[in-house]
Amino acid sequence: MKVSIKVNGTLYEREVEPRMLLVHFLREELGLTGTNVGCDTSQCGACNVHLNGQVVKSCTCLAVQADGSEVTTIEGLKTNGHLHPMQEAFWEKHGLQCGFCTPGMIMTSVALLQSNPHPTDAEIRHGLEGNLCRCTGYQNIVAAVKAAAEIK
Amino acid sequence: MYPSNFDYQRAASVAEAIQKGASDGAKFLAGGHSLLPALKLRLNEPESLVDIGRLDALRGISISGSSLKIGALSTHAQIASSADVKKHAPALASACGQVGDPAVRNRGTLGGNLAHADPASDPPTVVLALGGKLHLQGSGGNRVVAAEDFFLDLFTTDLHPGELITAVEIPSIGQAKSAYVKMAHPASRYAVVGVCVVLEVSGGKCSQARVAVGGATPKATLSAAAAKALVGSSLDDAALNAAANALIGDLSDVMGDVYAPEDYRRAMAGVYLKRAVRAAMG
Amino acid sequence: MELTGSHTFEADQQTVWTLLMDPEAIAKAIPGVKELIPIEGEEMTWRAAAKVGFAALSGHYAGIIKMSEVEAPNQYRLTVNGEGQQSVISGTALIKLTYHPEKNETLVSWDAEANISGKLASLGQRLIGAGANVMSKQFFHELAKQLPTQ
Amino acid sequence: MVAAEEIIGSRIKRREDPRLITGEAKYLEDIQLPGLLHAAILRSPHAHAKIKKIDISKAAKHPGVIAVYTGKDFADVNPMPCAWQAGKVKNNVNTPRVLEIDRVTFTGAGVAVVIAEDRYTAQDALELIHVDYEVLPAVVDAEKATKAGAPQLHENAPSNIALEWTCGTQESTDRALKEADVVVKQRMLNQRLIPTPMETRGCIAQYQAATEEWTVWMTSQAPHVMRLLMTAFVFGVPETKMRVISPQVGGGFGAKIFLYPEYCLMVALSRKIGRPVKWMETRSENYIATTHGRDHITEIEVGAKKDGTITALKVNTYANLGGVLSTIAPGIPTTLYGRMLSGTYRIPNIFCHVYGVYTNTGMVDAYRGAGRPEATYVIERAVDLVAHELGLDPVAIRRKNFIPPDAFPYDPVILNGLKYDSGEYAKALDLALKMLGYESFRKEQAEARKQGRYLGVGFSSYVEICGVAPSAWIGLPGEGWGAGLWESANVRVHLTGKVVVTTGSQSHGQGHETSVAQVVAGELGIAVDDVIVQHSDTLGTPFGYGTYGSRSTAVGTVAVYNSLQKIKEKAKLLGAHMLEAAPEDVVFEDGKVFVKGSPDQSKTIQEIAGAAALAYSLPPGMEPFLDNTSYYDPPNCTFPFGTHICVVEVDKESGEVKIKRYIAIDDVGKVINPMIVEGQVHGGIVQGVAQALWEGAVYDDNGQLLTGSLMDYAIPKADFFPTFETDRTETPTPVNPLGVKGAGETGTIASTPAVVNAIVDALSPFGVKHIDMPVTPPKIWRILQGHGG
Repeated sequence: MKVSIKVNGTLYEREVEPRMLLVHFLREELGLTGTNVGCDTSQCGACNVHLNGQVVKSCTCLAVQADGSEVTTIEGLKTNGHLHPMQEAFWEKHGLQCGFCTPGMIMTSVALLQSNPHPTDAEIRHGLEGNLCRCTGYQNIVAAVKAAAEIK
Repeated sequence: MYPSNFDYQRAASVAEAIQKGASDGAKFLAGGHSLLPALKLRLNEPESLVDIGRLDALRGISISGSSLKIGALSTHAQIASSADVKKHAPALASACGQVGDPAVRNRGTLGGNLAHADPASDPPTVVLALGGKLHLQGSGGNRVVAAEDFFLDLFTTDLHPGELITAVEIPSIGQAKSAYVKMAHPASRYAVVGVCVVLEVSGGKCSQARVAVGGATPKATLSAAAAKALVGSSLDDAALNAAANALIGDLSDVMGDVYAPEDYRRAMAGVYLKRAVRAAMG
Repeated sequence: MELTGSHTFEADQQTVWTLLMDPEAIAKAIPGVKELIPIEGEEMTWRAAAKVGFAALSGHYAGIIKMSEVEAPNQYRLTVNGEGQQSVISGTALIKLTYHPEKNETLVSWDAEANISGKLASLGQRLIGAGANVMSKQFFHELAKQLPTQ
Repeated sequence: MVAAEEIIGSRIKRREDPRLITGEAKYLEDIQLPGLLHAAILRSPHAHAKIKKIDISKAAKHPGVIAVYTGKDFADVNPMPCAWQAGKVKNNVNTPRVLEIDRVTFTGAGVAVVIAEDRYTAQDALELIHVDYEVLPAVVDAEKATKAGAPQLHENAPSNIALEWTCGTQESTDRALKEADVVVKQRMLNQRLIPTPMETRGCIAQYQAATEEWTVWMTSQAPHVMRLLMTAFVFGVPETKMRVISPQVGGGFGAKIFLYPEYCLMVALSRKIGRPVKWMETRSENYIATTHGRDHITEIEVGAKKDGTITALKVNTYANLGGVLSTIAPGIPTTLYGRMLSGTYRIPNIFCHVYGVYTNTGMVDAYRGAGRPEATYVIERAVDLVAHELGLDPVAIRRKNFIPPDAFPYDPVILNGLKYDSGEYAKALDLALKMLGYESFRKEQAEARKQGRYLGVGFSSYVEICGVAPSAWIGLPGEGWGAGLWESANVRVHLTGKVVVTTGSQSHGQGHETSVAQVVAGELGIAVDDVIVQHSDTLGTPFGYGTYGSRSTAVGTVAVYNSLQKIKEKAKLLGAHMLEAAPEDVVFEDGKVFVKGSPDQSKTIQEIAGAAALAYSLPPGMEPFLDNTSYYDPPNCTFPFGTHICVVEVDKESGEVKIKRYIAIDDVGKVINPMIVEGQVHGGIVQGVAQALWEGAVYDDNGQLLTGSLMDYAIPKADFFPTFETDRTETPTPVNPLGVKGAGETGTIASTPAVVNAIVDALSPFGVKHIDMPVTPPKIWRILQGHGG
């Protein structure tokens, strides 16, 4: 089936099997490998991207469902070559170690601040309930989201 | 992580969806947050999927008379943040805000959730407690089914093959108090036990009550006995304990699993009933 | 996993017994099974292929159904072994009939031991117990629908 | 810019982060090669079975399928090696094959493989393979497996015992127990955990027929060791025929140390098919086929005097090792567990007896902490049990038994000759108590109890062993390790003054590219940005044993440091030559060589590097270039320590536990980058607390893993925790010149008993003395039902 999906501002048209997951479309059809897959039960959030401005699990959406939509991945977060404030904050606050959960974590965090620009620690922790990190113990991720909120 | 092959059809109208959905081996696809996880694990291998995700007729949250009408494709996030839902069915807004996680709530739909009838999911319990009605449309026409008649058993509903939920009608709670509280499983966040209460209080006494429990039993269940124990009381500790005991006695077929055995779930239904009443009364 | 339950059939014991021993009726009562094909050289043993659909789960299973320990018209053992979706489902149930003449009802009770292995076991833990109970109830419910109309 | 002398010890932002926060990093899954094929592995649904027949005919004919193989096709490939066996005792070794041939001993063992043009197709074909099994009875409990009548897994392991090992002295311990004023006995379980790095495992193998050489990309914590094991032990080819690359690795926690059958399968397939083949594990595969950790059943007896002095500890442990042995499985419950049972205490008599047992479960091997968390749990629970028995305060009993600072180096005897390097245990405890406000907490606790609220505090004063070495200890006197344990580094200062470091250790989240660069920059007096740290590729890095056991800083970075000293020496010689001064008159400071007292006339390291590279004028006999390779084999291990305190509130009605405060004081010796150390501590705490409260692999009696996904296995989420309160004491180790001890596992080792001790403290009014982990609400609820709760 033919789909056309705008990813990070560029419109892509591809012929795909209906069963292809959006995350495989991004990774394998478009070579955008920043979005990672960490589980197969839709729990870990490593694959989170923005679909029409909302954070979604790209492993729990078929590419054909996203036909005609706009997707932003971690690769599309920079503007004019500058890191997004959330990327800066994760770097500054040591909000990552192995980095595997980080793209999904950052995409969720960006969406979190869009709906709640000045969250408390508890709101940040709650807002990240769908993103698993096995390295950081979350503390520096919370600090990073808080720092990004202050930059904005 | 790699679903098996299926035919995919995108329905352009409700009528087309119903016609395509009636074929053998077809499944409806709305937000996909109940279906796709099973598809990825190849624990579900449907022959065809009928995508109803673009049917605008199934969207929107509106008020007609003293009822809310929530289009089946409304996402959990839309319901959780809707001012109308927060006003007329705050427990539903709260429950939808507790489904899965933010990304799940952005895609998962109320209609899909209710059709799936997972006993541990949050919305069925609340829709049941609020006296919701499901608007269904199928090849045999339209019908309206009360939530208490809709959920038949574990993952089993009154939906006929090819029949769709088009909307969910929820009577406004008006001046009544309500709350939904749950004990979330630490891994899945599904309800180990979830309790919703709707209470009418006048002159310091509870005049009417509805109590529904999810998570503990194969389907979300109303407890008349627990409600009866609350009615007429001033919702003091003694009344709450009586209601908790009534609820515990009222539950049959309580489920157990590796995490929470049957007797624990049963006891927690009582504990969470008390918490729900206290939360409702603020 | 232990499964016990019972179902009341509104019929006399012989009628229910005949039904319970009828492979065609059993095939119809298992969702997705079209027919049971006897296995040559083995007594009361059938091969079945099913498209099983339950809740969010559905898939193709192939299996063998066997009856043994037959004590007509009071009890027999039903053994099922099925595999599909990188999973194996095996179970054995002792099925007993008790007639209640005052109501002309026959109580069929089962005491089963079921094992589920592979993908279903490791991914479906939360629902296996409850699901198996519901499916066994549904089986007898479907079977009861096939009682000759009185 | 941070001044040179301050670089070591500074919070420098990680240099690996830009590629990670932008999605540009290349993990294994991201690597594409021309002609790449995809493999999917069929795994046994049975825990114990004979393979009678495998029918691959339908799968082989499926469109898009290149080939289908079973174990018989690889009968000539050796089984995986077991590289660390229990010392001085007989090990009844059984290890996995690339695909099992006639028998499986755990659910998830590989029995067939499909190779296809894409992964969807490979999965399609997997469902078309039919395996005829004869199912055998299974056993999953390590203690039951050793009893008469249990199903037998392997012919060479009677009673399913892989090894029986002891340390300490039985006779003196029994005598001391007999003479003790009190003896407390307790059975305790250290449940099985699933490591769950966020990236699962994977491998790509490419074979070049013309040269008979492989390039293998794999998610490994130890690429050099993988190459050695695969070539020399599994395939019997020269080590030089293989290059192993660990690309960006998404966490390991031990589970990515080992040589797994799937990796060797890809190596074999790439040769058979002549095209590169990739296998990437799904999460559900990861849960059944990647190693698990812990899984001990332990009985302890601890003896003490009335004043709380502990006189004896006797430990009997059944360690579940799974259906077959993973690479270093026997070493974990022996050397790394039994030998650490003295904890931070002077215990004159210790005896530990370990059975390593085969059961029909997944393989068990090192998981973050590896043996030390189990030992720390035993001793820290034991101390609390004695305190409870004698009515003593848990803090007082710890103080009473601590090894005092003047006793170091301290020989706990059971360490087989090694000594604890340095420690100030009371200092860490005092700092933690001050942060807690112990006295006011006890008042608050008493007040709360009157209102029916149950608060509890738990302590854990731990010591662990890091930088496992020296080779002469681990190798010769019978610790059973089949290799040395030194590390290596090469430092090259290029003509432009930029420095390239290559190291045999491997980073998968620990930030070596930053911390190692800090050491280089600090020592050479150059900018951190002028240093590049390369690792994880056997081509171009010197041999190393890999990254685990918190050894990369304590061993690997010391090798870098040693190379830097040699480079500085050479720079001084050349600098003196350039300054026309006598070598003994010059010094190297802040990146410059100058005559003592005349810093104005100097040669910078960059100038000297340039001169060394150009070699126009070198002192007689000097080779060109500033380049040095060092191999560092430490004289001893290092022993980080500290005190963790957890405060909980337990809901009496539901058994729910809320962590109210978590305080961690760690002493990891000198710190190179505090930010990185804090990150390691946070992450470690979360994994340890998770064991105490949520995580646990559960098998049913038939050997089916019931917690086979993130739906059932509870990896903690951000909102499970409060903000941790952390601080450090700093007691440098005399073992290495950097004074560093290691920080990767302290949090995990310390935290588990702190949480359980806190819950037991909260429930002490109900007479509760012990609860097994994970302490879930249903478990507490059930205990309270029986205790008048």
